[in-house]
Order: sequence, then C-alpha cells, then structure tokens
Amino acid sequence: MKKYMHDLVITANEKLNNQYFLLKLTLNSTLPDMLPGQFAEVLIDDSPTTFLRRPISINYVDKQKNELWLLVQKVGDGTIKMAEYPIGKTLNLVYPLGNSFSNLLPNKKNVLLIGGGVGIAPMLMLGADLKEKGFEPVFLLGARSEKDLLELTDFTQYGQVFTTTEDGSHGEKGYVTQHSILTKQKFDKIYTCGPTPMMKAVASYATKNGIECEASLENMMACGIGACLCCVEDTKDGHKCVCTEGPVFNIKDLKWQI
Amino acid sequence: MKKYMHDLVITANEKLNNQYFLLKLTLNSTLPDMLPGQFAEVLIDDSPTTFLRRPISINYVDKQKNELWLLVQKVGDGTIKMAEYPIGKTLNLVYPLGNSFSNLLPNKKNVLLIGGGVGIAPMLMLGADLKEKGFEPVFLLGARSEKDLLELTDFTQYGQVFTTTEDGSHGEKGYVTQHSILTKQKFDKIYTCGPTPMMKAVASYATKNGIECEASLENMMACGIGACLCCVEDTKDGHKCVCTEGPVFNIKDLKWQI
Amino acid sequence: MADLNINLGGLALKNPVMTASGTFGYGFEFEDFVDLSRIGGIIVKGTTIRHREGNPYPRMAETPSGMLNAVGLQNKGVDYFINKIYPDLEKVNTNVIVNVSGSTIDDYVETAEKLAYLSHIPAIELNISCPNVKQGGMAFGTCAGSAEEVVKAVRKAYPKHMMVKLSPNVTDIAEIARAVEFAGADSVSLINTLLGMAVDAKTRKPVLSTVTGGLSGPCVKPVALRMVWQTAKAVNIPVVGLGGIMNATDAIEFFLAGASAIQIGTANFIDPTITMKVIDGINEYLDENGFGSIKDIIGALEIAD
Amino acid sequence: MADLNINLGGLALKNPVMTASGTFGYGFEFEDFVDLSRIGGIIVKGTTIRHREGNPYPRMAETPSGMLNAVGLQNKGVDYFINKIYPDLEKVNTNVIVNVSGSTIDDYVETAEKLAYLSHIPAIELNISCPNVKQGGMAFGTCAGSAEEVVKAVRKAYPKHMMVKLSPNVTDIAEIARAVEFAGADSVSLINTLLGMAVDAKTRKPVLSTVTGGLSGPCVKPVALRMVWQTAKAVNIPVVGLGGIMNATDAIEFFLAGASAIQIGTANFIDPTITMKVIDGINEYLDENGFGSIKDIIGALEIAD
Ligand SMILES: Cc1cc2nc3c(=O)[nH]c(=O)nc-3n(C[C@H](O)[C@H](O)[C@H](O)COP(=O)(O)OP(=O)(O)OC[C@H]3O[C@@H](n4cnc5c(N)ncnc54)[C@H](O)[C@@H]3O)c2cc1C
Ligand SMILES: Cc1cc2nc3c(=O)[nH]c(=O)nc-3n(C[C@H](O)[C@H](O)[C@H](O)COP(=O)(O)OP(=O)(O)OC[C@H]3O[C@@H](n4cnc5c(N)ncnc54)[C@H](O)[C@@H]3O)c2cc1C
Ligand SMILES: Cc1cc2nc3c(=O)[nH]c(=O)nc-3n(C[C@H](O)[C@H](O)[C@H](O)COP(=O)(O)O)c2cc1C
Ligand SMILES: Cc1cc2nc3c(=O)[nH]c(=O)nc-3n(C[C@H](O)[C@H](O)[C@H](O)COP(=O)(O)O)c2cc1C
Ligand code: FES
Ligand code: FES
Repeated sequence: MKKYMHDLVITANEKLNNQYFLLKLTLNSTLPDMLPGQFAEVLIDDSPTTFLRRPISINYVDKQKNELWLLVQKVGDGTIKMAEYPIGKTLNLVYPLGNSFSNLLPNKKNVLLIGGGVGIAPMLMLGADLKEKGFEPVFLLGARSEKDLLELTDFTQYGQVFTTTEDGSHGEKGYVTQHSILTKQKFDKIYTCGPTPMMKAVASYATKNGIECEASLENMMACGIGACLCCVEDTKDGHKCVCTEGPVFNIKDLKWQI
Repeated sequence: MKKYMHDLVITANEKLNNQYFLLKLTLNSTLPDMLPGQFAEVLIDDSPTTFLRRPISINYVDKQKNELWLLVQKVGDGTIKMAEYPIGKTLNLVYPLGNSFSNLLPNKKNVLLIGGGVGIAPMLMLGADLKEKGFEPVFLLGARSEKDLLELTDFTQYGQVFTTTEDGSHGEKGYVTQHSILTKQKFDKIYTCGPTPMMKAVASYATKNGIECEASLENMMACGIGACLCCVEDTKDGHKCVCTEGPVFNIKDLKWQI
Repeated sequence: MADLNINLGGLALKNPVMTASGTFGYGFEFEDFVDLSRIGGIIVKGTTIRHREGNPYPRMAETPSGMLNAVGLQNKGVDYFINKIYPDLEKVNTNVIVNVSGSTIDDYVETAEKLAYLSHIPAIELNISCPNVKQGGMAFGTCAGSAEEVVKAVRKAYPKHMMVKLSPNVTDIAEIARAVEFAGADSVSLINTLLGMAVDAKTRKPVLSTVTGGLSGPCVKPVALRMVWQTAKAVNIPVVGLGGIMNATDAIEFFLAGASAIQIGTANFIDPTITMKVIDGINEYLDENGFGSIKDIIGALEIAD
Repeated sequence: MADLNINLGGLALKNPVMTASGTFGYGFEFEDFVDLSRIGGIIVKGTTIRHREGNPYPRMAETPSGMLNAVGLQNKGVDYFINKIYPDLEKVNTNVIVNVSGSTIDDYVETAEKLAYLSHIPAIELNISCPNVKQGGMAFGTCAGSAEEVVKAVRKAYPKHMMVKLSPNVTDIAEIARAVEFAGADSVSLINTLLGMAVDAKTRKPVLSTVTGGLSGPCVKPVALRMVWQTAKAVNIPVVGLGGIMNATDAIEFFLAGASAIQIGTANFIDPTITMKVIDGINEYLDENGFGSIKDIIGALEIAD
C-alpha cells in the first residue's frame, strides 16, 4: 500500500473530555486509501521536547467530507501540544502505515470488537468498514467511568454497543472481559485494541474459548516504516516490527504468557 | 541594580515593516527601574532551535502605562518567532541587565545620539531620559531607506531629529558620519548604537574631533549576567563582559582600530 | 547546476549524499518517498555472518534533540541477504554498500568474502563501532591496535572499496583513523553513535533493555563535526561525515570541515524525503555561492591563524 | 520534607544540589535570583595560578539543545581570588568549592596549596578536563597515568576534600576514575564538556575563535548519565553527576544512576532561579514516592537481569 507524506489541515479539534480530543483533518486532494488498523506518524513541529514523530491510529475516514479523524489521549508533551492546535493549522503526516485487521471471512460473521481506553480509536474505523461490507459488528467498550467512554454515538451507527466502566457509571461494572455478553453470545472472531493488560485478558478469554483473535499493539517507534527496527514485538517467529508487520497481530503468533 | 526574572504580558505587537516589530509588554506589578542602555534577556519558549535567551535592548519604558517596549529586528529563528507572538502571550524576561549610558555632565550639554539600524532601540529611552533631565538631545538616525527609519514620531518628542538614508529617500543621502550636522554644529558628547562599522566610523569622527563618545556593543551572550564569560570585548584593560561591564563602553577604552 | 560528482577513493558517487546504515533499511522502505536512484549511495543494514535477533524490547528512547537506540544488529545474516535481498537491490541504480559487523575477526572476514562476489555491491562499510551488542565490534574500534588488525584481515579478503566506520567513543579518533588507513582502508566514515543512557525517573528503571544505547540525531552534530575535522587533517584517505545531519546546511558544515561525502541517518525518520531535500539544497548552496563543484568546498573552512 | 543531607566523602552537604564551575560565576551574580545559602555547594570559576585572559572572542555557539563554549579559563589568578573575592565568599553560608585548573603539575599543586589555607573553602574540584585551552588539563584527564600523577601530587599538598572532575572525551572513563581514586581523590565529578565544533556555512568559518569548544546542555545528558553509571559501578568514592540537568527529573535520573550529588551548569543561563526549583523538585519527588531520604534513591536503578 502506497505511503505518503502530506500536509493536512485541521478542520476541527474537539475536546472530548479532560484527557481526550478528536482532530479532524483534510487534504487539498482526495485522501489516500487507508485500512482499519493502520496509523499515521504525526510530526509535532516546533517542539523542543518532541524530536520524533508520534504514531496515532486512523480513527475514522469520512470519505464524503474528505476528512481523516485522529482520536488522541493527552499523555505527554507531544499530545498535549496537539490538543491546543487551532483549526487551520497544518499537520504533517506520514501515512497510512502498518498492516490492518485482517478481512473477516463470511463464515466468521459473529464478530466482537473490544476496545479499551484510547484503544477504541481504530475500532470505529474497523466497525464502519465491517458494516459497509455487510457484517454486523458488536462493540464492547471499556473505560474507567462514563465520561471516558468516547464516540458512543458514532459507534452505535455501525452496530450494537456494550460497555463496562470500572466505577459502574455506564454499562456493566468491571472490566470488558467480565461483561455478560461474553457468556450470553457466541463469537467467531474478536478484534481488540487497548491497554496491554486488557488485551492479554481478552486473548486469554479468546484462547480458552477457541475464538480467533487479533490485537493491535503499541510500541515505541522511531520511523514507523520498518527502517529502524526499534519497534519489535517478540513473536513465535522472532522479532517482528510492530510498524510494518503489525500493529495488528493474531494472538496465536504472540509469545504472551496467558 | 536589582535584577528580576518576570513573566510579562504582551499588550501590543506592532509590525513596523517587513523586518522590524515593536513589542509592548506589561507586568502585573510596577515595572522595576531601568536605565537607558540596559537590556533584557528574553526566553523564546518552546522552540527547538533557540536554546538560549536572546538579548534585546530596552527601547522605552512608558511609566504611565506600566509598559516596556522592545524594538526587534527579524534576523533568525528566535526573532522570527517573537514577531508572531500574539497579544496576551506571556514573555519571560531576565532584566534589567548591563550598565547604562553614563550620565551627562551639565558642562557637556550639546549631546548627539547616533543610531543606526536596530541600534536606534536604546536611543529612544536615552533621549527621553535626557529630555526629562532637562537636556536637549539631538538625534542622528541612519537607515538603508525611508521605510527602515523607525519610531520617528517618538523621537521627535524628545529632540531634533536628523536622518540619513543610503538611497536618499529620507534626510541626507549617505551614512550618518557624512551628515552635514556634524560639520555645522559642535557637540560635547556622542552616544551611539548600531552596526559595528557605523560605530567605528562614529568613534573615528569623535576621536578626531576630541568629542567624548560612548558606544553600546553587541555580542553573543549565554547568560547575560556575568556568569559565563562568553561575551567579552577586548578592551585596553583586558577582556570585559559586554553583559555586565557593558554593553555601553567609552570608546577610549576599546581597542578599535580607528 | 553544480557538479556533485565525487570520486571517493575510487568509488564514483553521483553526489556526496548517502544514507546511514540502520536508518534506511534496504532502501525499499523509502521507495514511496524518494527516488532511490538519485541518492549517491545507500548503505544498508548492519549485516553479520549469522542471523541475529537483536536486543530485547524496548530499543528506543527519545532524548533532547536526538534518540538512543539499542537495536543490536538485528538481521537475517549474510546468506539470507545474498539470496533474498540482493536480487532486488541489483535493480537499484546507485551504489549499494553493505555495512558489515561481527564479533570476531573471522566473522568480519567471512562476511566480507561473501559480499565480494556481488557485482552490484561496489563497497562495504566495516562497522567496528557498534555500541549496542557486547561483541558488536565497538571493542575493535576503540583501540588502534585491534582496529588495525581487523581492517588488515578484511583487506586481504575484500578487493573492492572498503570504508571503515569509526566509533566516537574514543579519546583520540585521529589515531584510530591513521591506524585504519595504514591497515588499508579506502575511506573512513564517522561518527557511529555515542554511547548514552536513559533513565525513567517514574519507574526507576533504564528505558532501554540494554541500559545503554547509541545516541544519534542533531544533539551529536557538534561532536561529529569536530571529529570529522580532526580526522580529515590526520589521514589522506577520504572522510565520510555523519552525525546529526538534518538539512543541507548541516551537510555543508561537514564538507567545509573536511568530509568528501556525508551520510544521513536519524533525519530519515523525521522526514523520509530528506535525502532529496539535502541533495537539492547542496546544489543550491553551491550555485548561490558561485562554486562550480562540490569539491570546491571540501575542507574549505577558513581558519584564522 | 525528606532528608536531603549528604555526606560526600566527608564533605557535609545540606542538599545534593551544587552549581557547576564556570556557569555560576562566584555566586554573587545570582544573588538577585536565588538564596545562595539554600544551595548544597557552589563551585566557583576555574582558578589558575596566574591571571589568564582566556580565549579571544567569539567564545560561544548555540547548538541543538545545547551550547559550545571556548572561554578558556579566564580568571584573575589564585592570589586575586584569595585577596579580593574570598573575603566576600566567607559570608556565603554554604560550601564554597574552588575549581582548580593548571597547565603543569606544579601549577595545580601551588594553587591547591594556597587554597588549603582558606577556612571557608572546604574542598577543591580539580579540573583535569578543560578542553578549551591547549594546556587546560584535558591532556591530564584523558590518560589514566597522567591523571593519577597530577592527583597524587595535589593530594600531598591539599588535606581537605579533593573532588576530581573527569573529562568525557575518553574511551574508558571508569578506568580514569579508578586511577584517580587510587591516587587519593575523595570524590569524582563528571562530566566536563564534550569536545565539539561549530561551523558557519555562510561565512565558511568556524564559529568559535578556537575552532573547537566544550559542549554542554541537555544534548549531552545521555552521555553524562551513561558515564556516571559506569563510574559509580567502578569506584568506591562518591560520584557527583552533571551534564545537561535542566530540572528535578533530570537530577533524579542522575541519582538513580549512582550520583551522590549533582551539579547544575548551563541551565543557570536559561533560568537563573533553577537551583531553587531543582532542590524543591527533588524534595517533592522523594515525598511523593515515599522516600525518607535522598540516600534511598542513590544508585537505586533497577536493572533487569
Ligand atoms: C501503532 C500505534 C497507534 C497509536 N494510536 C494512538 C491513538 O490513536 N491515539 C492516541 O492517543 N495514542 C495512540 N498511540 C500512542 C501514542 O503514540 C503515544 O501516546 C504518543 O506517542 C505519546 O506522545 P507524547 O509526546 O504525548 O508523550 P511522551 O512524553 O513521548 O510520552 C508519555 C508516555 O507515553 C509513552 N509513549 C511515548 N511514545 C509512545 C509510543 N510510540 N507508543 C507507546 N507509548 C508511548 C511514554 O513511554 C511515556 O510513558 C499509538 C501508538 C502506536 C504505536
Ligand atoms: C546587548 C544587546 C542588545 C541587543 N538589542 C537588540 C534590540 O534591541 N533589538 C534587536 O532586534 N536585536 C538586539 N540585539 C541582537 C539580538 O540579540 C539578536 O539579533 C538575536 O539574539 C538573534 O536571535 P535569533 O534567534 O533571531 O537569530 P539567530 O538565528 O540566533 O542568529 C541569527 C544571526 O544573528 C546573530 N546573533 C545571534 N545572537 C546574537 C547576539 N546575542 N548578539 C549578536 N548577534 C547575534 C547570529 O550570529 C546570526 O548571524 C541585541 C544584542 C545584544 C548583545
Ligand atoms: C536505529 C539505528 C540503527 C542503527 N544501526 C546501525 C548499524 O546497523 N550499523 C552501523 O554502522 N550504524 C548503525 N547506526 C548508526 C548510524 O548509521 C549513524 O552512524 C548514527 O545514527 C549517526 O548519524 P545520525 O545522527 O545522522 O543518525 C544506527 C543508528 C540508528 C539510529
Ligand atoms: C560557559 C562555561 C564555562 C565553563 N567553565 C568551566 C570551568 O572553568 N571549569 C570546569 O571545570 N568546568 C567548566 N565548565 C563545564 C561545566 O562546569 C560543566 O561541566 C558542563 O557545562 C556540563 O554541565 P551542564 O550541561 O549542566 O552545563 C564550563 C561550562 C560552560 C558552559
Ligand atoms: S518504528 Fe522503525 S521499524 Fe518500526
Ligand atoms: S553573557 Fe555570560 S558573562 Fe556575559
């Protein structure tokens, strides 16, 4: 898939809560094709503390509006700077990068998308894609509390949404892997993205129940395009680059202790 | 003189022409006392290319409005960034630094202030101060062309203003040291600030005519407060720090070949 | 349009801009961003006699104006390179140079011997300076005697252009450069990464799995420039300069200090198109300043006496 | 309020934050900004046996996340220091330490002998690592043998705490540290500046009058941290860490890597109040993380095996 370095222009920067914001970007020509699970390397220009680009998942592509969405959590200097970017500012992206969630086979149509924290970001694009392809994705989204559950109205456009919160303020109280839907319904395939402990719990559940499962991993990246070999995950087949051979891995290939 | 590190707030940022801008800053308490010839070390925050502070002369202090003026020329990353600073932005200053132009003795009241380029900056404050003390300063300002002659209306408030431009578009054509006022009128004292070749020409004229002359020098500075010894000028009395023993020097103490 | 051609100790470069080993993959990773045939030389990943998994994760830390890496020479070994990667590289219309690393002299010699047969590889870069693996060759590169020994051994086995990459983690780089020249190197490249370290105050652990790693990026440029200047004065073979080059102006500084060619490393991560911009920028500089050829500015720094 | 007291090889510090030589003048330059008595130790300017004019102008160049200096030990000599500056320093209620430089062993010894008589100077910092003057001692500091020799000689002449400041421009800093320990140093401080260079592409001249100069600031922090870690493992005397410390978090990183105290240098130029902020920040870190004393985090880096 062809990669680009483009200057995109910010059309919206919505503060979702104290921690999260949603950037909408447009390009002066048609946005390139992107797949669910792919990411962009964002240049934080003019910042003395952020030398390298920052990897951010493609949250959604609005083809009608020629808009690319990035859902971002403020964790350090780079993301805090991005949160303040005004409409009209130019953002330099290298994208789309990485592999993608694999295509759903017609015989695996009971599909569950589990997202936690900022890991819900690629799930929106994946859900929209699945829906477009005629599947009925089910979402299971986890967060600390109600205010951390983001883009719920967007998600409900593409499928049924179940939620858990740690404080019980929305949906079921507890972690995603404790949600009753997992016992009530049988799934053929799980896609997940979120904090590593959550993904490991999901992987453990999937393995025990013989469900195919793909997880999107995070990692410290320098180049994002497979050149530096900084971002490896130790797989059963040796070190693999999360930026090119991932970020999406089938959990059976990982060496997770689950 | 006590030095401070203060966060000042920008109340105006006036573009004077393509190269120059005037920053007006205020403080939430009364501005400290400053002397003509002193300067501030300005922090260019959040810029990967400007690690050190930038020395900028005190252009003027408007005590009524509690405003400090900085007249700045865009020459590199730091000053180009400053040119874009919006009203309301906070600017961190270490100030007031350096010595000052020496007091004018009552028997030397025919005083000429020669400024060139951005070197006119301290001349405004000096002229205002002299006027306040009852002297009648005469200004001789030089520039490339009319549009580079800045703050003329401010200067005329404090004394007679003569100008030279290299292209003859304002005042006499040529360099400041070629201006007819120098032959027409006799001065007891000259204060000057501007490009080094100009100041050397002024120094040469002053020496030949037995006129006392003080010049404000520029130099690369790291600390601005006499701690690093990076900013020395080679004087007849050895290396002296431009930031504490200057920026104003009596030309008879310098080792200029004139 | 100035003349950018360089004869680097017998190796003809269409321009003096190369890519640094370990920062440009095998070149293909950048095909969407640059025209590989416009680059003066592509130095591919550190290659060893056998497959190496490299160091455990995490391998990277960001630092002020730079980064630390602890990749540890991950590569599939020279045979895999020859069989699986080289055939594609044959189609790349520029100098493809292989960076050779090893733990023992025999490793170096054997790897170089195998590469000598590849017609489309006109040169190797002998990496006697990798700080990221216990036997990564940095020990060879930090002592004139052992540097001389390994270079001499490879010289016998490798008839084409042999560039030797020097470690900056030494007291006197000029001394090592002279030893390497004496041992038969055709050129020297410098600097490899400075040995550094990052600590996470929150977790109270090192950031890198290997505790220490190699520092690169603009933060090292002043050190690199100094070493290039010292080395260019000390040897008669050409010097290839690198370390923190982010734009054409940085590159010019290296030429002035005595480099006959330069390499771009970490900058490729920030801007994957940077090689093209640097080539164009060098050309502009030469034109604007009235130089007909890049050769006019090599070592042209005016030193007051 | 954690306990910030440190016993640095017999030298009592009220807290582990000192100021680096050549970056804090004689302390008075900062009196409008800081309460000098709150600082753990003030290391004053490099002092030599005789008056030195230092290097010609220009002496400074800004670099990515750092700066180069080529001051060249400008100072009025030890006698001037004793007669004109010391009387005022006697009133400063903290450890005032004199940084001693020289061109010959005799210079060092003579200067140290004179300083030994000053009751309010509890220690000297022997600078065997200044890169900015031809005979600035860097030659002493880049070889274990000569480092040992000069330290031994001064040891005989100076009975109080002798801190020895090491050069980072060496292949193996731990080796030099061991030699210096053996010769009788009470502590070592590191790093002095890295030797670097800046070139002006426009004028095609070096930026500094001396061509090369000493690199300091955040850009050198990864190298400094690595060297402190290596040295703390190699010697039994306390290690004083410095190089690029800009805030309390940076300081914590040095303690974790094994430093018993730290020095703040270039950061004083950016924020003249920085020493106070770092002292407060260290205290906050200890409180927040449940440490009762600074001693709890010295060398506390957890290394996985
Ligand atoms: C493939 C991929 C997709 C991602 N998608 C998103 C997304 O859609 N939205 C989002 O908000 N974040 C996403 N992240 C994480 C995001 O890259 C980091 O949060 C960001 O780089 C932190 O930058 P910073 O300057 O704000 O923080 P820093 O000050 O650099 O770091 C703050 C903390 O974040 C950690 N961190 C820094 N960089 C990374 C990194 N590359 N990967 C993991 N942790 C890091 C640091 O260790 C540190 O603890 C993704 C990461 C990867 C690898
Ligand atoms: C005491 C003093 C008072 C000054 N007053 C004013 C003033 O009132 N208005 C004004 O516009 N400028 C003034 N200057 C000059 C001003 O400090 C520099 O123009 C500024 O630091 C350049 O910063 P930059 O980041 O824009 O440029 P850079 O990118 O840092 O440099 C651009 C060019 O400016 C030169 N330069 C950089 N720093 C200095 C410096 N400290 N002194 C001299 N040249 C430098 C560089 O060598 C380079 O050629 C003064 C300088 C001094 C020492
Ligand atoms: C991620 C990474 C991997 C590297 N791998 C190698 C390598 O395999 N062999 C080698 O000789 N140098 C290697 N280097 C060093 C670079 O080639 C170069 O010498 C160094 O990064 C300094 O240049 P720069 O500042 O332009 O990056 C690597 C550097 C980085 C950042
Ligand atoms: C302008 C300047 C002058 C210095 N003068 C001396 C000196 O006289 N003696 C000395 O031992 N170190 C001197 N140093 C080195 C510092 O003490 C310190 O070792 C170095 O700057 C690294 O620390 P930093 O990065 O915190 O500045 C000087 C550094 C600078 C920037
Ligand atoms: S980030 Fe460079 S290879 Fe993945
Ligand atoms: S700038 Fe530091 S002494 Fe003048």
